[in-house]
Amino acid sequence: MFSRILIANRGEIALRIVRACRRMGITSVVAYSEADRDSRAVQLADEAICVGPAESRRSYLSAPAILSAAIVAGCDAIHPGYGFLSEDDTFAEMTRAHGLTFIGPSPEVLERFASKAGTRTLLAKHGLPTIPGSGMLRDDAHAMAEADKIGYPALIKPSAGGGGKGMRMVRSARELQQAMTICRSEALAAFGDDSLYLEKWLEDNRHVEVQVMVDKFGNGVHVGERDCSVQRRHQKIIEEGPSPALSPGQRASLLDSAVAAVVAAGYENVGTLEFLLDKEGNYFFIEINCRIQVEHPVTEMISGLDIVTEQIRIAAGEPLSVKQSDIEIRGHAIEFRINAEDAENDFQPGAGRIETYLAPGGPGVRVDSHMYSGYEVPPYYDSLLGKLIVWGPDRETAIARSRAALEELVVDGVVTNIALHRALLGNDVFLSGEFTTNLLDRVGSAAFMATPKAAA
Amino acid sequence: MFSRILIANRGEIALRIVRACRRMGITSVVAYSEADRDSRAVQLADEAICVGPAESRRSYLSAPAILSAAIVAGCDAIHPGYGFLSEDDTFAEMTRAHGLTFIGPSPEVLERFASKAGTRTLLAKHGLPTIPGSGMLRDDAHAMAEADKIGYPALIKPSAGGGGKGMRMVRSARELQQAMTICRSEALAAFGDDSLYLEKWLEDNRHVEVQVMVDKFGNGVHVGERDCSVQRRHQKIIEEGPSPALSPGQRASLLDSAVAAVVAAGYENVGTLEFLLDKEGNYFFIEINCRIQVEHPVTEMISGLDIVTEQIRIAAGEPLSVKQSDIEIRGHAIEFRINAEDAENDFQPGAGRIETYLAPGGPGVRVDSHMYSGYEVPPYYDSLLGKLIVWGPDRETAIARSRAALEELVVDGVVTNIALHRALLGNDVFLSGEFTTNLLDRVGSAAFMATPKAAA
Amino acid sequence: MAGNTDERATIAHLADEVVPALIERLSNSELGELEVRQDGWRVRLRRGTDGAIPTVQPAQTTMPHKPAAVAHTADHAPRRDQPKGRVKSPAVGFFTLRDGVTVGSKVRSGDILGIVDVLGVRQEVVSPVDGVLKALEVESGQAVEFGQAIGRVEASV
Amino acid sequence: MAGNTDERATIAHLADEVVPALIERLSNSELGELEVRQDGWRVRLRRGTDGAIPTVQPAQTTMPHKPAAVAHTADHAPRRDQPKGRVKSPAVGFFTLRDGVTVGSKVRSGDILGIVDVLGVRQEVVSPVDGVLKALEVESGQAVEFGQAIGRVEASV
Repeated sequence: MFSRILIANRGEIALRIVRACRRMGITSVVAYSEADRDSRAVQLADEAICVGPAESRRSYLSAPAILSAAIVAGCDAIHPGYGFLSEDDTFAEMTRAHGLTFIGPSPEVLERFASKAGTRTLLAKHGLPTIPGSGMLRDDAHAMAEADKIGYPALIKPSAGGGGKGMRMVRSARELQQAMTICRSEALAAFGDDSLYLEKWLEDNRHVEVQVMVDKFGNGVHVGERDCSVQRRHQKIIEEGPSPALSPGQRASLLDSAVAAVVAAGYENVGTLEFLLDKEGNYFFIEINCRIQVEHPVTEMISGLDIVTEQIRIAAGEPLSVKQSDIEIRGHAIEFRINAEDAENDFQPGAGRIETYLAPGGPGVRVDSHMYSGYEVPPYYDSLLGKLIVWGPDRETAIARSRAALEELVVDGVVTNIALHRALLGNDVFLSGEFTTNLLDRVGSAAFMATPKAAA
Repeated sequence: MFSRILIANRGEIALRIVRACRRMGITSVVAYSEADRDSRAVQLADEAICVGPAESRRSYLSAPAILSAAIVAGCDAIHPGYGFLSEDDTFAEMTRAHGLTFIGPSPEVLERFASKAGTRTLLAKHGLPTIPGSGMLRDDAHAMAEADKIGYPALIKPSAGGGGKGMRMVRSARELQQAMTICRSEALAAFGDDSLYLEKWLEDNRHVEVQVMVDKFGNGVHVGERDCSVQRRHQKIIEEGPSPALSPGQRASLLDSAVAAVVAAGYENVGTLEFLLDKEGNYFFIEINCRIQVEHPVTEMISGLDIVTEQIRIAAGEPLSVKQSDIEIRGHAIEFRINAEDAENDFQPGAGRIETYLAPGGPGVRVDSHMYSGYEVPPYYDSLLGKLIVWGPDRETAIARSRAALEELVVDGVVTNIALHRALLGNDVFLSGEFTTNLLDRVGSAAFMATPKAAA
Repeated sequence: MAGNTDERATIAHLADEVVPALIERLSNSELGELEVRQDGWRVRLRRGTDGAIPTVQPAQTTMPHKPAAVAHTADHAPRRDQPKGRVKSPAVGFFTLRDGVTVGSKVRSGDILGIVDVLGVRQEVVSPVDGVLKALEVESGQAVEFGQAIGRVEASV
Repeated sequence: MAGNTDERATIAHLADEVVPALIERLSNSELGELEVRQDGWRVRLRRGTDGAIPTVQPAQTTMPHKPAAVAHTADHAPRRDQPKGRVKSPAVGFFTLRDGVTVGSKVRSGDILGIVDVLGVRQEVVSPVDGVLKALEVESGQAVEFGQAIGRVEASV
């Protein structure tokens, strides 16, 4: 097992990894930018090392700075968290070349799953139904041709990264042409890479994903699925598990085929297979995330597993601590992303000083957040302030508890989307478990916020 | 179901009950003393009503003030929490006489279980092995005679209340005579009642208790046991479940006989049967607590149940939401009582302003606390600031997570016993699961605190 | 540095806004004794008692009330605004004004102005000073909580 | 009220202790812009930039360090103590002093005083002003983090 892990990330996930290290008796060293000096992860870590200025490109996204910090701090492994360098096969390769372990898939595995089109082909070969899509788009003409093959509506997606940036659904060649330019520039700004591809768009689809864990010995398990259909402009807002949209038979088929396919394709690490689900319950593989995800606590709450410690064990070459038959999904969990953004003002991100932060509590309530009263939210990074995760023996109880927890949560001093979450918990479509990924955008967040609060 | 519940308590348990009310859609009205105006429960409750000055006798212990508040606020039920009026059959009777529901056993049931000697006799008749003990002691001569019958060592215990006040273990008639006066005055000060009784003292015993829930239809279940052997002067410091001291066979026998006996004896409400366990694993019933207990979250973490909402349902005349076969104990949970007391200075209670409060988090970590940064801890009440409860798939993992959580917990501004908890987690006897109730007093807290911190 | 004048403005704001708020927080406490600790220093406030019964500060809360979830003390008016002549409820219950007592009545310290009924037991509401009853904030039949302001007596000079 | 003089003492303590602490907290931030909101008011501090590169304030942290778990900012010396002549590390890596440079050396603004090796890439450590190298806080071969103080140049007048 590792003795010192460099945590090359920030915010709530850096804190989450510090906690995992503490529990495993591993020394944690947080690599931070100058803007994150007063962050909770830096305070809590055993050690901390400043790697650059606020600008991500020169700190969290700088492979040489991160690697140099790891070497200088005497670390034997690097945990990249999510985003930033987490799926960068070149960085993983550099890490290995310097004799350190990248806590994630090996460079070869990352490379094998780097191309989204290639991954679809690979996993289709291993039995997964996949969504029709294109390879990397060379230019607009190529995009047009590919879109004609796939058929409209189609979704433009960036090859690098996720989170909704550089993504647009288009219904015609005209819309495609207009959107390509915007998507390229958004993708370039967000990921430093303007490669795009196309995917068939399913109307009224749901987003369901499967959490898998595969060790270096080819042992693979799934840990149930998460439903991430509550989205705004392709950004997940609420995630829950199990999915209310799957029958037991559909669920078993989805989970079993997902884990079988990735094991057969030689995947290794924790990972998430994302699927679109149509109205009939048919599922189509769209992409794989080769890293820990923001919404992993949903799975932790219903399985009792610690996904981050499992990930560290896998990277250290240990076998999985559980077999599929050991894993039992119990109850229902819902995660609410608490973002510093103004839902009433086109979700403009906010920053500033958290005057008062009071976390909710009680049975089944977990909060993963780097906030504290007096914390300055820097304006340079994403707007995620934390995650409220609520478990209940069933979905109805989880919702009742979530409502109570969201009423109790106080974040004062910066604008947040807490009111949107409260509104969503009063929405009949959400309550019925029939949310589709386009609903929030179609109806508009303002309409949701205006809905009178459901009686408790 | 009730529509408005008056919460006649303070601190973390008032907050816990407010949360239960919110989840059930019941309006919560917190009855508070002037010293608790800025408490978290008062802030969070739907409504709050001042019932008297800081002095408990004129506020939380004043049956007329509490009942008048409930009537004035239009409540249909009163939740007494623990301590204060929670096991007062006269108060329960008054509550019923005014047409309100006491959330606890009926006055008849409270009365039936009010005498500890009587309860031992009653439950022995229904099959529980009980500890030899006396009835109420009339005077010193009576005490001597009873002690001779029982045999030394013996434990002097107050008839009213718990928490170690008025309790002394004596090894001879001489010690008994000396201790009686002290115990009487302690009991009088703490509970307004100086009645004492005697119990046989087992050397190196463990304290194990069974959580039961019995509805008004005579349906009874147990929800596993808790081990509360880490005590200081008969006050629980750490509680955990399941008990490391029981074999599966012993456990099944204990749990089944406990719930069978209370159901047969006509108990109703949630409740806890306390047992002493000798070195051979024999168990002896000592007493029953007819209320929610401080350590109920241990049971919630391993069972997934919400004991407080179950208690409210039972009081409202609803049947239990679960059958015995629905209840599955999963993993291991440990609760640490965080007290404002100076472990290095004979556990002198502290008060004052909490300058900084930072709660730990991550998978399996729950904190039930009314603290917040800036909260003034009033000097008038008990020293419980909150409870850290940590769950893991097994005891070892729960301990590793506890160690990380206790390192992360920050309570600044008042003295606390956090250092003692950290020391206990480095203690070999605790780690081996072989703690007995007298160990901490025998070795001395100072010795535990001096122990070098165990390697993480 | 370009920020210097901005920083001075901040200092002024702090002095004008933050410090008074902190002082208000201190003076608002209804405790007989209040201890504040910060880093190495410690301040202890102790209130004087004017007799056998400690002068607990009266509550301002209308009852039942909905406390603001975020503003911990904002829903309580500053205690220092409460004059000596404030008539307070001695208990939680229903208030009845004594026959003949009205705004404008001349009263003496200790005079019974009304009663609070606590489960049938009558608790007396008394005038704290000699003077004239200037205001009544509660009507007969209304519910009151402990310490609630019932009226105000202007002390005669 | 007997507490009045005590309360004045509290006010004095607040003015002497609390306000400076708050100001220090503000001036300690290394952000280019800092916004403080409290209730209704809002203060914005914006630092000036002296060129193309923003003047990021240097880190004071020895590295690797163990931050104090409770004192959020206490382990960082106030930024305002940092003179213009502070020589800062441009990167995280291993430091090497340039041959011939010692305490007492006369240097000019932009002179290379040493390098920080970042995975074999040499990043220059430069003097921020004309003057005399008065102190070196890091030795050759030692690890440095980004922004770490390497030395101090006293500007020539």
